[in-house]
Amino acid sequence: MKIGVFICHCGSNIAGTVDCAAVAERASTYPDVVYATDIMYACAEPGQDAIIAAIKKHGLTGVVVASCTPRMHEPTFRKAVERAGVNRYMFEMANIREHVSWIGKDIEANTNKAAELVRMAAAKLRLDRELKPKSFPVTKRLLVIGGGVAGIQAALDAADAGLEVVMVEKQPTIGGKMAKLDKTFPTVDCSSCILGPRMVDVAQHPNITLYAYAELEEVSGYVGNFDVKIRKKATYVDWDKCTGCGLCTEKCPSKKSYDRFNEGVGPTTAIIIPFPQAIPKKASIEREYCRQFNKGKCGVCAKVCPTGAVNYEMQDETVEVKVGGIVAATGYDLVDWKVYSEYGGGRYPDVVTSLQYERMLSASGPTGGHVKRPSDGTEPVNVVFVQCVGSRDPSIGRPYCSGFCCMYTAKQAILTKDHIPGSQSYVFYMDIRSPGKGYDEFTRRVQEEYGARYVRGRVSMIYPKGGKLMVRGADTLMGTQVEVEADLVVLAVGAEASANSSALAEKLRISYDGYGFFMEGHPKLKPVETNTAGVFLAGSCQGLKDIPSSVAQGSAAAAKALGLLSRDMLDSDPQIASVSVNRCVGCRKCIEVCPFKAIQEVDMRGQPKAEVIETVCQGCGLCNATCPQGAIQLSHFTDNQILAEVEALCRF
Amino acid sequence: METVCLNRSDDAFVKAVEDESGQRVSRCYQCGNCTAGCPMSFTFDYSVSRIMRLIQAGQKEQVLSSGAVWLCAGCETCTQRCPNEINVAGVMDACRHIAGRERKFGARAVSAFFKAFMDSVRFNGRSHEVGTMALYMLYTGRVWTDVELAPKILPKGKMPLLPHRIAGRREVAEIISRFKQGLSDPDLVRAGLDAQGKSAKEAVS
Amino acid sequence: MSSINVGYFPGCSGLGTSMEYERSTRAVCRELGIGLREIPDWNCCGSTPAHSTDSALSAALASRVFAQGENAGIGDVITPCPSCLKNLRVALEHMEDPLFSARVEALTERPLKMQHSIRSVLQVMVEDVGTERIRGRVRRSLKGLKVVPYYGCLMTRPEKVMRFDDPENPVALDRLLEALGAEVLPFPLKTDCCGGSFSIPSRKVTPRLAGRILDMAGEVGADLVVVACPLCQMNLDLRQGQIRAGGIDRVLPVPYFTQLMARAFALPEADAAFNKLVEDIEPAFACMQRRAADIEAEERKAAAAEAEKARLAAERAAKAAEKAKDAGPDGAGAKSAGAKKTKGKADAGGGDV
Amino acid sequence: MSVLEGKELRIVGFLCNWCSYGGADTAGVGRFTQPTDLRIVRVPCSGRINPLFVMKALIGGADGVLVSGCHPRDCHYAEGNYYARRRLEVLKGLLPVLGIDPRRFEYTWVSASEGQRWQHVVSSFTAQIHALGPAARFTEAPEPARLGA
Repeated sequence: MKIGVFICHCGSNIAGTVDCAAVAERASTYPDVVYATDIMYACAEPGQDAIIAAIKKHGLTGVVVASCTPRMHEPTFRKAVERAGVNRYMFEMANIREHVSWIGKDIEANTNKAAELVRMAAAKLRLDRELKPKSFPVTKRLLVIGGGVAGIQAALDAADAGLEVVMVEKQPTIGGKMAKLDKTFPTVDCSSCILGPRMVDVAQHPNITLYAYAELEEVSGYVGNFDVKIRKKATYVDWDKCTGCGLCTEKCPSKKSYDRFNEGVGPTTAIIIPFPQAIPKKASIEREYCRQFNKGKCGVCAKVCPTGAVNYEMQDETVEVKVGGIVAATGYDLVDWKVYSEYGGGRYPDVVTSLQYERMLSASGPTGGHVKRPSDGTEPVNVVFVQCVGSRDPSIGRPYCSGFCCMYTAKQAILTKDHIPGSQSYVFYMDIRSPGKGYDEFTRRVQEEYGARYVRGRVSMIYPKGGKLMVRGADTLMGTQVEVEADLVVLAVGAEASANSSALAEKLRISYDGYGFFMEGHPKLKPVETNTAGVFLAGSCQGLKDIPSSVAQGSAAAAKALGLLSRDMLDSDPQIASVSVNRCVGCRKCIEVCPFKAIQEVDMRGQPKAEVIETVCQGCGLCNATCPQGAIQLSHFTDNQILAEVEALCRF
Repeated sequence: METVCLNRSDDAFVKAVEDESGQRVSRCYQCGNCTAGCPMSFTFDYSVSRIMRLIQAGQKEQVLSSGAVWLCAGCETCTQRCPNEINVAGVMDACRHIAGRERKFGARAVSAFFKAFMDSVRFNGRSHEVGTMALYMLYTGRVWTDVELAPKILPKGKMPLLPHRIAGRREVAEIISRFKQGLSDPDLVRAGLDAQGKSAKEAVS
Repeated sequence: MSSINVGYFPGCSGLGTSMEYERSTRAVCRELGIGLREIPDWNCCGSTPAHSTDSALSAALASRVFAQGENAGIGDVITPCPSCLKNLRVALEHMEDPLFSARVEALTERPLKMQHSIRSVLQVMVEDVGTERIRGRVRRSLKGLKVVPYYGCLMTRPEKVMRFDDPENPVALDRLLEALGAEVLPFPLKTDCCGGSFSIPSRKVTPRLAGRILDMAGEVGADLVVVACPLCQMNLDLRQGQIRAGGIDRVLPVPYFTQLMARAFALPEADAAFNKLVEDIEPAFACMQRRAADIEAEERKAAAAEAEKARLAAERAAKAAEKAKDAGPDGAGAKSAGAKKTKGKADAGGGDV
Repeated sequence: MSVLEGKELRIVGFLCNWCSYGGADTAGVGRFTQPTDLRIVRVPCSGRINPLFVMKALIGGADGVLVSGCHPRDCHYAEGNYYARRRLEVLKGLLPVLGIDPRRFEYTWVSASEGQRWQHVVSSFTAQIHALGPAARFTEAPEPARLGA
């Protein structure tokens, strides 16, 4: 074998703390290495050209590039060597940036470490074999998890392009958080006017199947061919019969149920249609509030239903679907603000959350769009907005900025003035974060035209006094303590990854960060992909974002999914397991451990033997480590290859 | 107001405050929550968050000569509510320690009261209210402090004129005297520990 | 738990300005079977002046207290005073650091050998004794007394050191006072600072801070403010005259919670020591008794009405059952079971009276 | 030059590609300074790791071996890390029998987002190995083929 080694400077990223020329010099002494050099930017066009030229000039049959992490540029270099006529799997990388130059400043130690990593890579390369991918057919159907604005966008874009789409939404209606908003910034246009038609499109699109009030139960399979189990939760109303007339919700005697859609602003009934524009517009029973379930008698809804749709015996139901790709768009939840006992922790009715305030502002909300104090129903005059409640607060484990609160608070202050012309808003903020088109201008308008008083400081305490709320804060620009007598306090509650997001990530086998947000493939270059092929992200489940960004990501995820599913066949990764029939004794241990059921037993001249189904194997190597005979080997990560790496390291 | 020259930041002072308090002042992002909740803020020359800012900027003189560091009541409201989990009251305490060592007393009455209290403890082993008041009046010349309270409390028999002296009062006085001699100085004690550690190791070998 | 034996650190104010706290604490502990072993020849913890001077000095004074306890074989200590508690607790926390501990020993020259703990009397009452046992001891209920609990700033703070109750909205004292029969009013300023020892050097502090607390207590309709801290008590009670001069007109007695326990347990008056309070508490008790009488009359009326309602329901049910008997056996069974349920409720209501 | 004389010890890491290798990358991107002793062998899944790799490294001259995979329930391949944990726990119990201090081998979980955790893992494991000092060298390293069979 003729190996060429290329040591990348990555500008000064590597060369700053690694003597790249010295590494190349040492590499030239390694077995089978016939050519070694250092190079300014291996991944750039001149770098790739230099590699190709060297392959041709020196007749190289294998290449080692020492540069950044293979998780970044392995595909780039594989394509490059292939262009020079070398099999793309006759290539190895040594990670001398993330694992060497960026984590220490000792040039001697770094140079030595880099050289050793190159030796390991070269030792592994010597045992590499040429591999060829197999192709397999694709299921041209996309699963979208979550029916908020990001999921809706992804579903409609994909469906419009001709893909079949299955949407799963855990609430009884789609629309997500956006459906709860009254208006949107910075245009102050009506949220339901822009979202409503899109929701109707989802319901009516011939390519979209919607499962509302359903959850993802299980995912198996792999890119191109996922097997998905969806659990449709019992609504106790047969949606095929329900016409959404709403008679049941009028007659339901259990009128003190918690109104989830309206964030608990005013009670609702036990059988509900979440809001007038709900999609699907069907009734469902919230079991925990229903008298029929709690007391064993009532049955009013069943009696009044003109179509006989109510069915108290209904059970959860599981649906199985095969899809080729998955878009996760599960959004966010509000931080539990009740941990702030200094803000009353829920004890003071006139301290409300921003989302509750949206419902109060909304004409279709429980107050009919009239802003009233929950305590006594009077119209507030002095309204205090407190920003960063549950954001930028390391003490509760939420050190990040939620990103959209500054903007929606400005919007709510404007709406407050519109609803109550005699009102005065006070906004406590730490920094105004408004980097978006027309955003900063918007936060100026609220102060200059609408007269909202912006106070730079946090609020330390809120307490009731004489029917009012005393707000103790600071104005750090004045350098003083300040106090406001408020009629209503609106907490701009920050957001967090939606509940159970980690459990979903585990089902999808994607990574998530310490807060439960899903990890994108690359923070810059793969914002909607994940490290699991065929699984894409849209909206706030990846990191908090406002409506325009969520919509953009929805479209981006749809584009990525379409790119994948537009092909009839996909190439499988050939770095998979293969069985040496001579060594296999048919013990079935590999079959038992394989998480993908990718190994089957075959009969070979009366002997049972293991056989890998090539397009199903995902290349984890669990079978390889399990096989007592060493008969099943993971290509490209064989026992001998890994031992060669260890040997390259330990022998010296 | 004077121009603050940011190049002239007293980094040694910042480190001294951080060492004394065990807190990282760079964590403060100036949200003002400490000032917002501070009950004593109305008596301060600089609000708490300003003090934190001045420490970050290494403005030693302004911090140590401020009245605020002495007027902090140590109620811990700031510490409790600091989103960055800084023990702000501990930082104020540390500033008082440093100011005291440098004999800077930005609020005379407070430091005089502290001195009167500690002297009472030094004499008797316990604090004695009447004695503390007498010393305080002596140190400040504020002879009429709270004199109108006397007719209310004296008949209740709650203010014994004579102190309860404890048997071990000399021991208490010695603690205070050793402190004044600097025997608890961290560097000195650390050096002592290192020396001990060395001899212990030698003994083993 | 039949009896508790624990070390006791009274704190300097117990010998003077808070002697009523001291007396009532001892009496109540005796009544509840808590054996208090006073630390022999204890010294002052140094309070704010010591920790304002130096952490090691403050800890050294605390350390001598613990060392004195060790001599008598005492490891676990309780104290009524939150300020002492904080100093002693902080000293123990800091001394887990070997360098700090060596600095303290350089001052005391008495290294500690035992494990020590320090808790407040209030903490022992709610955690070890428990409100149920306290309720069981009540002989003269405080029914009709409207109180607000004022915890002060240090009882629950700093949260990481004190590790007791919610730091912003503690409820331990609320539960204890409810167990004594009192009506506990919601009080938003439970943990606001009263100004502490700064009342002496700065005259403007107490009228403003303690004034705000008394003002709020008056506004929510309290008869009195219940405290657990000697410094708070002094600021709110002794200095109420100074505060009133600042424009607050209400007279509010400020007893310690242990004094109210002593009264509810019907201990001798000398134990409750209400005569040591500057603002007279007797008018509040008189008001309580009038209110209690009214409440009881109301309750009797309500109980009678309830019983009457139950009787009528039972009658109706019986009649219905008779009718149903003619109709068929199934319906009768169901109806009479319903009637029985209603009756059972009426019985329970009667038992409460 | 084998190991930087007196400065470094030989530490081998086996990291799964999806979580821990990514975590080490994240640590690098965050410029979280770490000791330079560790050399990382990338494997697709911690379930790919044959305990013999670890033993081969320890017998062959490594002073410490660190294995790191995905958090429980967070495996890219669903359950590889379960098998890894079971196998490696058995191995840890076996090491003393072979005359190897079990503290020379640790097994941990680091996710792709946990750069700081990775920094901590590397630093503390390296400190642990330095505290143990260089491992005694076996006079004759057994052949890989014999072990691998």
